[in-house]
Amino acid sequence: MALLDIENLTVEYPVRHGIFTAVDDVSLTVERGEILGIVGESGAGKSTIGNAVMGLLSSPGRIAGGTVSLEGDRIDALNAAKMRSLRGKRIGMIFQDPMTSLNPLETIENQLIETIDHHLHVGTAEAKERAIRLLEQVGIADAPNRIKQYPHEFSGGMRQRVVIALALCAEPDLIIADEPTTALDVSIQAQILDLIKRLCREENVGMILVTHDMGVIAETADRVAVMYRGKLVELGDTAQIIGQPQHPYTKVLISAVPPSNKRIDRFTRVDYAQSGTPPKADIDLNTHWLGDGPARQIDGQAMLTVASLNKVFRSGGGLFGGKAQENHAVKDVSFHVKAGETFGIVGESGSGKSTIARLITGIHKPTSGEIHFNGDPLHEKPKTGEEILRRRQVQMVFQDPYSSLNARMRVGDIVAEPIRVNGTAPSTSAARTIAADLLALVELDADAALKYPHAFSGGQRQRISIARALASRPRFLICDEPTSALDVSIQAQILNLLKDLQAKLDLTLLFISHDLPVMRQMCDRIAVMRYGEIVEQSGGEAIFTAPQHSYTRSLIDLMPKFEPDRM
Amino acid sequence: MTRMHAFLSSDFFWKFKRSPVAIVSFTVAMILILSAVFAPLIAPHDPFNPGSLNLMNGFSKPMEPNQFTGDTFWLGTDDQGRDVFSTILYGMRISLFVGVASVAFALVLGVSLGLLAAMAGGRTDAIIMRLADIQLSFPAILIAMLVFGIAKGITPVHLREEMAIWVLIISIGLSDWVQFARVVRGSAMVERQKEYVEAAILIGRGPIAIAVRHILPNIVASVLVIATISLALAIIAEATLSFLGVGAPPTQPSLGTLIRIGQGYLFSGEWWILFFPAGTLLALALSVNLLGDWLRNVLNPKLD
Amino acid sequence: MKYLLLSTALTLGAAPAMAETFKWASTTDPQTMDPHAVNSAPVLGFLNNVYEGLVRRGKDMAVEGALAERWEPLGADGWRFHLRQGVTFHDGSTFDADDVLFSYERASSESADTASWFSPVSEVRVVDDYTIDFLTNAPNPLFPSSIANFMIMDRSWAEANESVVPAKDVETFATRNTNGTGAFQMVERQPGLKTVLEPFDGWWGEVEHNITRAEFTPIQNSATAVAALLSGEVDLINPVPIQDAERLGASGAVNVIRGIEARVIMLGFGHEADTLKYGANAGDPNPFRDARVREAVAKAVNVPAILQTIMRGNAEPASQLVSPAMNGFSAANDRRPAFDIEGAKALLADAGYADGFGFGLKCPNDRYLNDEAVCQAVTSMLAQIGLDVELDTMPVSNYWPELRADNYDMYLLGWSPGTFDHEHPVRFLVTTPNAEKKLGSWNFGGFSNARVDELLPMIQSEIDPAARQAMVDEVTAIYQSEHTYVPLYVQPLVWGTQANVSVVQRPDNFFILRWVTKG
Amino acid sequence: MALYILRRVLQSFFVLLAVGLVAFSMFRFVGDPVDNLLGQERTQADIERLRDVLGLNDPFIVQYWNFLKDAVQGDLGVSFRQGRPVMDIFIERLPATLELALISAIFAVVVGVVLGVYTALKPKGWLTNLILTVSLVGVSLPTFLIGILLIYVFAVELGWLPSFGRGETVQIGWWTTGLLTGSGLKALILPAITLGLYQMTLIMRLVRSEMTEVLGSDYIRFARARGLTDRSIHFRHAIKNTLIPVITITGLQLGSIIAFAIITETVFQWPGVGLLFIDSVRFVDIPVMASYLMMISVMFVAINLIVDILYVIIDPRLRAGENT
Repeated sequence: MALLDIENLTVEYPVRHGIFTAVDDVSLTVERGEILGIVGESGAGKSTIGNAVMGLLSSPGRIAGGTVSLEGDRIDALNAAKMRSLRGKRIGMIFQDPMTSLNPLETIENQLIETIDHHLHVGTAEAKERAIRLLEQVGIADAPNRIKQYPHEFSGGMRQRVVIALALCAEPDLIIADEPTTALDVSIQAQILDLIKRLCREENVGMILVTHDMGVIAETADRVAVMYRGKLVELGDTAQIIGQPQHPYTKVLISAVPPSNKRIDRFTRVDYAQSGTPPKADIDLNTHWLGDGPARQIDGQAMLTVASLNKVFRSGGGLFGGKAQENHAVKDVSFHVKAGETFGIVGESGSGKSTIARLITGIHKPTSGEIHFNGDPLHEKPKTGEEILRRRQVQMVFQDPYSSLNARMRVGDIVAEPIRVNGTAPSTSAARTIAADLLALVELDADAALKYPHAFSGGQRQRISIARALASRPRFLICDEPTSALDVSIQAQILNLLKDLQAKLDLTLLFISHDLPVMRQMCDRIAVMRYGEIVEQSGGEAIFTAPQHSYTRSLIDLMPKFEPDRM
Repeated sequence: MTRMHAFLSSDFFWKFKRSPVAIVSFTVAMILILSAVFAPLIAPHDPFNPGSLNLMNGFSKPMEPNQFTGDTFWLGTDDQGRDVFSTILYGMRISLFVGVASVAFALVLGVSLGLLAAMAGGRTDAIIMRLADIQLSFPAILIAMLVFGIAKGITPVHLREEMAIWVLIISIGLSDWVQFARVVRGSAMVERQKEYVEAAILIGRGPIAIAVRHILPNIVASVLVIATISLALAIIAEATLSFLGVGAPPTQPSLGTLIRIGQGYLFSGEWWILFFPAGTLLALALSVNLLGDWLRNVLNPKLD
Repeated sequence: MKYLLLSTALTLGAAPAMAETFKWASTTDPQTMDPHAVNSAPVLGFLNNVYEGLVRRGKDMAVEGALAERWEPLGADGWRFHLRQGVTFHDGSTFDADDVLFSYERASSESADTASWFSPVSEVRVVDDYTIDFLTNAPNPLFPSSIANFMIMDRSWAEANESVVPAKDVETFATRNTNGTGAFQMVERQPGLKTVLEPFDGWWGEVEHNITRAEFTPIQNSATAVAALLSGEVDLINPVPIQDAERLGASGAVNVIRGIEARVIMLGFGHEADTLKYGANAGDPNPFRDARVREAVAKAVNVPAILQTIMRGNAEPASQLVSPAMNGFSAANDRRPAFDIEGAKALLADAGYADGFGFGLKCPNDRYLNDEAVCQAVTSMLAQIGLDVELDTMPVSNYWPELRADNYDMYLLGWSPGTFDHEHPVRFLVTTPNAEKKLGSWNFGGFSNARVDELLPMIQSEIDPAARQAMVDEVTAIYQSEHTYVPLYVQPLVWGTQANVSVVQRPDNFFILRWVTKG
Repeated sequence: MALYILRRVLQSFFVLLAVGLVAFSMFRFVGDPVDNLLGQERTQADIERLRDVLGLNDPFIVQYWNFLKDAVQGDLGVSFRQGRPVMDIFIERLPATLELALISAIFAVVVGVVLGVYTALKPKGWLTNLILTVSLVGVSLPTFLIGILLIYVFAVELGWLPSFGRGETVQIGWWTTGLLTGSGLKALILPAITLGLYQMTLIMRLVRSEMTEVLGSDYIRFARARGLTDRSIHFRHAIKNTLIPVITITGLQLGSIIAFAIITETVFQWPGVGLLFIDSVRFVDIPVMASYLMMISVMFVAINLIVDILYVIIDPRLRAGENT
């Protein structure tokens, strides 16, 4: 008999226009000591399954059909009290974001002891013993002292360990981990995944690992359930799913994941999600508006040069002074980008890679150092009108497709704004037609121009964002984590689009990301950053094949391996 | 599709249709506001025209003929023989005008200062916020009284009658701009960090254009909610000031002045002189408050 | 500022006043206990129970002996007072002529508010311990009655407590402590909250009251006072808001005592002003210089209507600047212009204002009973004859400065003669303003009539009542025909008491404890 | 921390100066005190002399300066009206106001928090909607009107409670309290409610929105996922996190309670400093007005400061913040 047995589970959310079926007739089982990965893109309903099992469906969601059984006993219809006695005691849960999962006002000790004592009734003293042991178990050094601390005194990774400890408090039989590592850096992610795996084996508990990250699945799960729009499209062993996917969606999914072990020039068959064929716009640069403007550069020449760049942020201080804190975000960074190439900057959060982008675009002013773009000193104030216009050739595609578009402007206006502001089009109507062309160029329907951003998905928004960048007729395009907020299939489309545009428009790209496999697919040359410094830079493949710096090496080792051809 | 159609199919309108509270309070507010605006057409008498008053009509009971003149008034008359119903309509006009104008004043002042603080930052920000502190370290009602005192003092003697209302507006507005400034500053700070602002900078938008064209539209929800709630507050503040004797002149009474006059007769049997204006004030403020409350829930902006 | 203080009502759960304790409430707290520091009705009225003068006013306002048993004129030179013997102050020290001399010095000192009472006095001479002479510059028949509120203080006590001179800018011992010869002595004083009096056993007079303890509480808000009265928390309130008087009287639980106050409410004009200052015609020549216009105003104001509604029939119309209860009331001129719109319009037409004109009326809103309402009523009544009035009402503390600065075209004024004699308003309101002679100091409009100026000194020094009255009648006739002021009505006096309380109400609105009986 | 407090005090000092300046520049327009001090037989000469004595002929800057000079020595001057040191008068009147403010603050906080928590925990219940709607009535009427109506109902119609005053008070040193006598307590009820109602509503709504937000937070969901009881989740984890932001607003509200006491005290004839202030405005008693305004802003500033400090003490994150 399976530890967890889900049969024909259907979860529904009544919404304004009828009923939304989040989970549609899903059946699956979890055995003790087994890790079942549930993978899928946003809106696939993977998290909903976990919440349904826990009885924590956010209102107005409800289980509309099917059964959930824990070791044979049905738990989908239990009353609140019974369900509560189950939570934590028999089913533990791990949330995505460790920063917000802990009560900031209670010490770790209190939160652990409360949970332990609540379930095991062992008394405070005993509970504290166990608490400390748990912390040690999840790999927190100096547990007896650290237990007295508050959550904010722990780093993200450490917090996630505490969260796991809390989930394990009452020695549950089943653990549901909902994107447990998504909020963490690669290096931490690896450690947490190892921890989860180990605990699973040692304690012989069953686990549902919900994630969108195929790499994580490949590394951790025994079996994989692939979800698409609430339906379970394929269920099988990890090797099989990744090696020989059967369902077309799975195939698309797999093919969309950037392989960590080799470079492919293009992602194939990423159109499962799309309905119909997008408008293919071919623009003749010799005749089109997009074509004119300042003359192009000969490829291979250095287009952007950054010399011993420094940036120090000061925070605090006010009208009456007060102590200001300093943060040296960028330390003595130098590199150059050749015309026509794609230069990558990779690094973990807080490594300063995004700051560099904002220094180049002039959103931040450098503390010291020089930035030259086609000879213009970007670190100084522009002197002439032409120089200002030349600087517009540096444009940017942002990370968050939701905050990077002004929600109160129509898409058409968003794209046309640069044209109007810079007066590069003869008339407003002309600007509007150009905007339409650009939208078509990024494969959006013609009526998109009239809609507001909220009408679009993340991927489409990213396309709009690109179109807006193009509206300034850029030569140099900075892509700051352009796909980290997107699902893999969408990511593949965007990456393809970028490659196409680069070829078509002869763009030079500065590609910033934390995602090594993606970097491998995109970049000709890569710089690795840590704590604001560039530790290593060399040809794209070289970084992966022959990493020089120890930090680079550890990154390469720790990144989740996703190698379909090896399976 | 037309804007109207867009609005009718919007979630906003959908939620509105499903909220009896919203519908009722909106209707009540509208009826009151319209009847105030069109008071001259609706009101049977013109209480602001002294010539039309007959003192002997004073203290007529509602719906009963006056013992001397035999005239009958729906809601009775006050001590001056003014038809209470008409006076309420005209009074509500003044209350609303004062309320709306002072909120508008506070809004313009607060929003611009708030935006300025958020965009400029540094010393400018610090100074503006200190200013707000000073303002806050002093109860609104006292501020209003102070300003009223000063303004009444510095306005040329022969202009006072006309000035009274404007002085009222400014004094209420001045005591109210801070919360606009604070909220706008707060939200603007948040918006300013968003990437669409960086994009705007990148394409060469100046700070003012960014503040007005990009940030402002995105924080309009908070402003709207505060404005609604402040409207109710302003109307009440006007009443309180009138009660303290620094409100609208008795010859052109606002609801507040009417209540102030009426409360003198609460125990002498002429209850209607107090209760009808008070009821109107309650209906007005309450419906506006309920609307604001509903807006807050629907638009759910982050008010500090 | 009546409306500053809010109407409230009947309160229960408060312990009913004990039989022998008498509690009363009035709107204003006497701002000081010093009988010479402030010359205001609340202070003098209250202190009349604690301090005594040489003379005092009886239930009928007639002047009678107090600390002086009798007095006679020293020909034309002044007055001699024979003091009562065996009188002691509350602290036990005995009263004699020296105390009177001291009190005179104190009350006429520069920092004393009562100095003006003694402007006619040239010298005060102590004859013996119980005889004292007040010498006057000119014959002064009214002198004794004019010092009815001149209260005698003990020299030794004042000197011992460094209160030799009254003061406003600092607190002296006498500001919060008393030592009089009156029927009651002060045992507790919480300024603004509570003042407690107890009968003075050593009092020389005959005790008519049956009170063992009296508590005074200021309740600014008269309607709150009504509540307190109804709930039995207090035995007497002054005033009862006139709009509440009717119901109170009807309730039966309490008595409403109505009377006529000495105060006459009137409209005043800018007689000297060349131009109007307010309203539609600001800057145009001042029509009120024309007596016909002033008369038109007099005819256009429907006084009976005001008394009927705003005053609820509690007040009497006034024909002149004093009420009939006052000495020197001119019965010969007891006629006021009848309400006559057409007549008023005709007068305006004569004066060349057939289409009326616009001007400004200044009015206090916390000084007289329903003053603001009255002004509004006047505004609408004048509108009937085409006068477009711009009414500006304000607290009295803004009002007097405005009047002194001549910021008005027309204004409302109430006058209560301190001496209860017709001469008083004539001196202050009608004679040509003259600073050093201290004449016409409230004649804001600057009305000037040679004959009146001529008559005033004669009136002041005329001994023969008939001759004097004749002159007063003449003055009255003059200011009536000139319509110097438009007298409207005599302000009513409305007190409320518990049914079992009997009190005496005098037109000066003083509340005299020693006439109170309870139960 | 010390530096922070120092900075705040410095700022507060400027606030005070500003307030005082505004106040004094305004007094000229309130009216002329001398007419209230002199009887009707006063002459122009008397008026001038008194104006001199009271220093009213000096430019307001000078008056302000003199006031400050004495104020720093603890001398607030002598009331024009009562001819007594303002300090003494305040000491007599302050207890009444502070007791009233305290009681209504307690009322506002206790009821506000309780209702706020309830409405947050039962967002759908009919009682919640009732509470929310009715509470709006409290902020839709001017305080003075609420006062009148309460008096009308509970004092006039029902006759349960006194309509004005403090009832019997007991003297404890210089402090007079109404808290120790039956009539004193009864007399407190209506004014306290009138004064506290507005703040109560604000606090309630604030608590509600904060609590709702907290209840939606991850750590509450995680607490549920750990199977903790609702009681522990609501009253141990949620409330604490809710109250932190509430403290700031509440603190400021306490300040405005004392300020708004002006109106309530006027309505209920409550013998506190608020009533004193209104009287002083009426009689243009400049020393009293100035001192009152100063006192009010000192209180505000002090409360703000205390609140900020409290804030740091309660929230471990901030505590850490100022250590590092």
